Amino acid sequence: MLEVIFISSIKVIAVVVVLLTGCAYATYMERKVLAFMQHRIGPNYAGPFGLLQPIADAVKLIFKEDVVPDNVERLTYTLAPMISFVPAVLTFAVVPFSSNFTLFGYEITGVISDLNIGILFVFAITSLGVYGILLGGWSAGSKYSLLGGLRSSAQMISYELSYGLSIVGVIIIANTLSMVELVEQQATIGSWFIWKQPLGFLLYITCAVAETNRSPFDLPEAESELVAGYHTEYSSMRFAQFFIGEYGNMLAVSAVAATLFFGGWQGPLLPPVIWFLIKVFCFMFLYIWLRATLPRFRYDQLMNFGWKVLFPLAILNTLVTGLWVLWLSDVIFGG
Amino acid sequence: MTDYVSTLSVDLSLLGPELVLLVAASLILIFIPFRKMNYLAPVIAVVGFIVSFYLAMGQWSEHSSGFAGLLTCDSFGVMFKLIFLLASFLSLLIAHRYFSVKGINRPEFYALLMFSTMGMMVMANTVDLVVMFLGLEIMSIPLYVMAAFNRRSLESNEAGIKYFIMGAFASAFLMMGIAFVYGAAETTDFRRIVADFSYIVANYKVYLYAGAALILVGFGFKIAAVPFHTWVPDVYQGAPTPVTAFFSVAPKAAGFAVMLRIFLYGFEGMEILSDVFWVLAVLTMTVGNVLALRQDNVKRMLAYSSISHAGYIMISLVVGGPEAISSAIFYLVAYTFFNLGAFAVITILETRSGCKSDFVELAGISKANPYLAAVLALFMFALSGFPPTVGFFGKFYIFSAAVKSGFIWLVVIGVMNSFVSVYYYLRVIKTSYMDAHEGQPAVVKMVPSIFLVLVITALGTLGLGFFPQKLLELSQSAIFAFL
Amino acid sequence: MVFDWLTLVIFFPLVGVLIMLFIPSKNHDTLKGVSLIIAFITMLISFGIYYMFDTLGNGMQFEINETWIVSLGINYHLGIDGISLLLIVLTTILTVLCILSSWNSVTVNVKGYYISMLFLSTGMIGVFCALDLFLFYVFWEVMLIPMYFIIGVWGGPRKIYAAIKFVLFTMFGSLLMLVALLYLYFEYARFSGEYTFDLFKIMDMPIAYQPQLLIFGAFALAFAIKVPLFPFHTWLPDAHVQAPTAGSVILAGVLLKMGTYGFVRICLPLFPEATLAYLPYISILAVIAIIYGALVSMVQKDVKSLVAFSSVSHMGFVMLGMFALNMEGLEGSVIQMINHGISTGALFLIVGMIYERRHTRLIEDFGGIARVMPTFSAFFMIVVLSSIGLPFTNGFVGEFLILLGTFKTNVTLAVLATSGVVLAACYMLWMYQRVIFGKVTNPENENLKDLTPREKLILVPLVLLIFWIGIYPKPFLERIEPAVKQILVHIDNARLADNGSETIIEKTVAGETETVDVAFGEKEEIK
Amino acid sequence: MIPISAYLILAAVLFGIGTVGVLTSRNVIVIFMAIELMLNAANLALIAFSRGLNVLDGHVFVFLVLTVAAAEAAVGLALIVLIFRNRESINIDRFSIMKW
Amino acid sequence: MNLDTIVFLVSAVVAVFGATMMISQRNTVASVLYLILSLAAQAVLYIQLGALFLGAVLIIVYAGAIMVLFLFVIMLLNLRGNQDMGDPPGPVSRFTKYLVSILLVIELVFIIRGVAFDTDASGIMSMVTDDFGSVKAVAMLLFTDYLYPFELTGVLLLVAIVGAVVVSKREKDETPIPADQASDNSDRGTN
Repeated sequence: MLEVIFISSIKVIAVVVVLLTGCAYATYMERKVLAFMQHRIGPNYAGPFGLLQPIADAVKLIFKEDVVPDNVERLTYTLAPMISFVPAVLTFAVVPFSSNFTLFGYEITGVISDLNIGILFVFAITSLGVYGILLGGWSAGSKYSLLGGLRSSAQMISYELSYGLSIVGVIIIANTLSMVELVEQQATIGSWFIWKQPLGFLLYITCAVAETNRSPFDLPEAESELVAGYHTEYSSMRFAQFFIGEYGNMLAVSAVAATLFFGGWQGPLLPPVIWFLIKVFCFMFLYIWLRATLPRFRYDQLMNFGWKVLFPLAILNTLVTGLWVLWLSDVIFGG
Repeated sequence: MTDYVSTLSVDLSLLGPELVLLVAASLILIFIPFRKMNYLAPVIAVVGFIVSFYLAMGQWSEHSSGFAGLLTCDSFGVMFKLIFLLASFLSLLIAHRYFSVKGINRPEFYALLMFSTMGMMVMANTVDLVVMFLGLEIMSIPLYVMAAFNRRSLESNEAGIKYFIMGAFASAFLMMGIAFVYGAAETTDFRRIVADFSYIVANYKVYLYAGAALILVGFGFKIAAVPFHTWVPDVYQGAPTPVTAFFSVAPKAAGFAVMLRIFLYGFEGMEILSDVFWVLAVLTMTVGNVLALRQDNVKRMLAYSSISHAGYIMISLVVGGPEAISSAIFYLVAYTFFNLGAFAVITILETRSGCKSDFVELAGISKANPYLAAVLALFMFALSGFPPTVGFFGKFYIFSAAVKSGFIWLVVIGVMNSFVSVYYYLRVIKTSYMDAHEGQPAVVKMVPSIFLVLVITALGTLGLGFFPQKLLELSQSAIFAFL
Repeated sequence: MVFDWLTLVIFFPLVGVLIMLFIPSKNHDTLKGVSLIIAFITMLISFGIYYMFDTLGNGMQFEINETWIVSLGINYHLGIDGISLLLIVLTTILTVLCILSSWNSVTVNVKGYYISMLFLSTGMIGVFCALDLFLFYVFWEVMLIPMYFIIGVWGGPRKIYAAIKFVLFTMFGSLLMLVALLYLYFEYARFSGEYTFDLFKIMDMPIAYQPQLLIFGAFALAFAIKVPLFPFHTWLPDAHVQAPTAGSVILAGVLLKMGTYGFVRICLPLFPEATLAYLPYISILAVIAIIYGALVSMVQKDVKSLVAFSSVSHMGFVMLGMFALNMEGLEGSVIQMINHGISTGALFLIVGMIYERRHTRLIEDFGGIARVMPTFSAFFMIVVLSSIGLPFTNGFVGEFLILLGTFKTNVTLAVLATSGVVLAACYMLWMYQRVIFGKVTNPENENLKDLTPREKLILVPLVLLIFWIGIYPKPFLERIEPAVKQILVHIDNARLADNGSETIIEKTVAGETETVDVAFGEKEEIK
Repeated sequence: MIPISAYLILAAVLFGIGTVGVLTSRNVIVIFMAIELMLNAANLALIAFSRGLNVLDGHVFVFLVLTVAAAEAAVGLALIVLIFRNRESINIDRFSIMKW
Repeated sequence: MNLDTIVFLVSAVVAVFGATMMISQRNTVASVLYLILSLAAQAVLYIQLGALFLGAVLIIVYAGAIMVLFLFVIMLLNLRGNQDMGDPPGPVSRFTKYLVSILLVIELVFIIRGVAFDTDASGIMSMVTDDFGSVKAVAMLLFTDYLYPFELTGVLLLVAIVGAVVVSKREKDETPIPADQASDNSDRGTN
């Protein structure tokens, strides 16, 4: 019993550390990649190739003065950054990062917890992320924040439907909700669900970008209109928490995308964990690429796109998949 | 996998009337973006109601159930389907003119009306508590919106929110009650509850009784039984008048349909219920009547009067047995006619500018609109139970069922209440016929839709009063399900 | 298949209503004409029935029994005996006269008024014809509606109060009657297995003593309010005084009779034992009504309210005679119903005529009318004498028979009642003297015009009737007699049982008593 | 093992708190939330019963109730927004053009 | 005092605490947060009772959607801090309300206790199979026996959407309520 708890704790700590580092270096990656895309160099002072830049940023943020404006709602103002940060971390509780492996004689599973409703858990947790933004925007008592918060919550609620529906196709085909089982079903590249659910994947990735408030759907923090949106009034560590939350979320949805559509940690030659990280960072690259390429949507365009394009497509995808499975089963098993 | 397919094959013909309404409502919704075609909405609704009515009549002799027994199609349910359709149809006709005058003639209203009616049909056509609950919600949610339909009127807004809060509150009670019944009986299907009743009572009596009590509270709110009636006057006064007309009849009928099923079929074995209903019925009648006495607004007065009418119908819940059930059905049909008629008159009077249906505004209408005043008087006499209107016969039938079972004192209280009610109903007639008024009374423009409503309701009120035989037979055969 | 005369006479006025609905409300003359013609034809039909009526026939005549509401055993059962016959004829005559009398006095909402009048006459005739209790109740209630309008719309200054009071009082009683009626209905079903409201069938059922008392009470209350018997009379002065002339006439002439008719038709034959039990109290109340009504009349300043209170007194006579429960008393009682209808109706008409001229009814405003309006005074005189009960007028026949009947049963009451006659003479003549004789003190009275031909036409038939009944009452009495005998049979049976032994009733209906007790036991529990 | 009744008592307490909230609160939104709490108490009871009886019907009911709650929330909040726009208050006592 | 009991006690206390705080807060946003807390605790209890699927659904639907909607509305109305809540109600009406509610709780608790400790066979949790409360098992029921109510929920949601749109959608030609009417606070009608 104690052993199990100990191993689990170690796993949790490891995952959290990797995650936080991942977040930090995601920022570095973003700056670097963007710079290259724009024919700039990017951070290059701190350390070789600017590799220590994230650490320098962290130190700066930690030691900065924590400015709290006068007319904030104290409780929620304090809670909001944490709320936005925690779900991102929690998501990884059910994401399998590796196959089972043996370390120091202990058989260790490649996931913190294999819930049989894994995907539902992911959705339950990510759906809570909106609170951070909402409360942060509201409690700061600033117009920009409020508008940012409102926009982002409306956006997240709108896209959450399509987001959820987009993976239903995968679930129907896989006939399971467990993330581990999902990965196991995609042992070879040919069995990746991306081939069976191309539309589902496109929908998923589009919604994921919107869910994480990333460009081109980054209206809640549109600098040109709202200064910095919901975190306008935040500074120092609180700001950092929001920031980590955002990148954490990006990593989370990327991890889920990799798991659902690209076989998770499955891959030849390299250790599973590496495969997993490669896939995740491919998606991170995609995010940055999108940011560098696409202009920002207008708010009404965003809402229209969500409700009038993505949502019907998601329903259609579900319907077609369902019919397909039904029909197929009839054909194969003889009605 | 194949199992799913085989169990999915269900007989949709049992759902015919409901589906027609659903399709018609959806059609209306689809047409909304095409603004020029919005005038079609009432037409579609009318056609939908008529087709649905026709289909429902076809189900009369059909006694079957579908969807794993959750949908029951019996004459009792069909009877109520017809009542709901009639009430909705008439309300729709009433509404059209009023909404045009008030500038809120939006096609969504007709869709909501049809959805609500569909919910009622679902409620009445099942013996499963959970399905009843869902039907109730499908009925109620459009009602909340309809109450607030006049978005620019503060009264209407208030009516909407008050009705909503009370309705949701009642739903919570209902759901808790259903949970307890489920806990006691392991099912929410009344056929099974009835079959195992003695076993359940022997083992889980307390759960079952607590569940029944909570359900009673929930439906008490819905049918506005005292002491759960406090929302009624405000909602009735604030909501747009055609909506009030609808409220006062259809949801009430639906509530009674379900209560009759639950308490006279499902929980028939609970003796204590009779006593509880006895008290509730007396309270409902009396409080409704006494408070109605001192109202200055006709809509509000009619609100209280509808409470007291619920009290009369509750007598049948006290009494139980086939006579009482058929008398309740009869009364609900009758009530549909004369109450909707009364509201139709009030509605058309309200199309005069600045009219809020206060009593004083009725003064002099007998001069300007003699026929309207006469019809209003007819409905008032029916409400107060004067022969030869059907109002009298309905009360007579209910009271006779009660006397038959020996509830003489209940009947005495009932007739005394109906005696009290005479005072305020006659006040309407008094104001319209006898009170002096200043200046030239405004002549109300009659429109075909309201004219049709008035003709139907007046003929129903008088015709059924003279010749109730046919309806009696219908309502007596409608209780087949209980036997 | 016999021709259904009763249905015709009941519903013929409704034909008029239908016709009038299609006449524009501006055409006053057409409306009046149509309603008069319809009422007149109705009267002729009732005369026809009168002549076709078999004076020797026992039991109901012109009987019609059709099913109406099959499921509940409610029948459309009509039939008349002598008592009903006379009341129907009285009703139709008074309706015609009322329509005539309102010719000029009703100016607002003419259409509604005449529709109400015709509607009212349907209700009244219906009550007198109905032999099914449900039907009876329906007609009983229906007639409230037009009366409410007549008082409330075309009445005097306090019309609204009077109208609602009238309706509420009547409703109160009749609703209790409804409960009792339902009880009877189920009691009979338990007794015979058949569901019916038929008066004669229910009459055959023995009812246990205790419930009988209660049911009788409920019925009697309804009827007593209508009559009105002493403590329930307070609505009457208001209604009479505030109602328009025609309304008062109908009210006094016919509506009050519905109460007494109810006693005769339903209470006495249906609950003979209870009748005997209640007899002393009702008789005493009747005597109180006689004396109280007379005394109050004496101090009235308003002629109309004087006449109204005199009605209380006269109806007391009717009740007293009825509850003498013998041939003379009952016959007198029935005749007195007719008489009261005629003479009080005539009085109200006369008051109405003078009111139309002077727009006041206060006695002190008049005086010396005889000079200016001699014909009027003469008619007035005759009617006043008839009301007092002078020999050769109708009043005498009725009151004499009543007192005769009462003397046979209870001398004290009879003596007290006789004082009512004396008092009647006092207040009537005193009023007459103050109004008609003396000098013309009030200048406004000097230019009054005497009766117009129309008004004479109204009064002449009444005066003729006054003398006809007063001098030659045989045709009326011989029609009443068989009916009265029928009723007395029931009473006598009960009396025999009563005298034989207190317990006979219990024995004869032993089985029934038990079930009834059970029923009441349940009721007790519920309470 | 915890007896089922413990869960039921908890459900009853939550239901009661919800009732108190509805009856005493004057903030429409809080009243509404209290109603949601009552529905959830019913859900908890259903799930507890379902476990106690070892049948799954209760779970289906909870699923349905959640849908109902969502539907009610949508309409209810729309109504609250509507009345706030016109009245600038969410205090239920202020909604008294007509009296309660 | 095993793990199950501890989990239950903690969750129960948190649930009740959240609920109590929810109704006693003057700050609406705080109320929402406390309700979410209570719901989270209830979700734990669901899972403890074997309703894994519903626990997740509770969080997704309630915490993730419905309560967000609440917060959204509060923000939309910009209700910050103490709203105009008027004077506290009179002690009598307040007392009656509390009394009624507390009586209700006591009654329910007694009912449950009465039953539970009479017949412990039903009161104690029985062992359940592995897939009790799993998505598959619930879905099987939902799409076979309970297909009809499931379809009805579809209608219900459609109705709710239509209703919400009707209530909140401003017509193009809609005029605002005139100021004099909006301020009309006089009590009309009697009760």
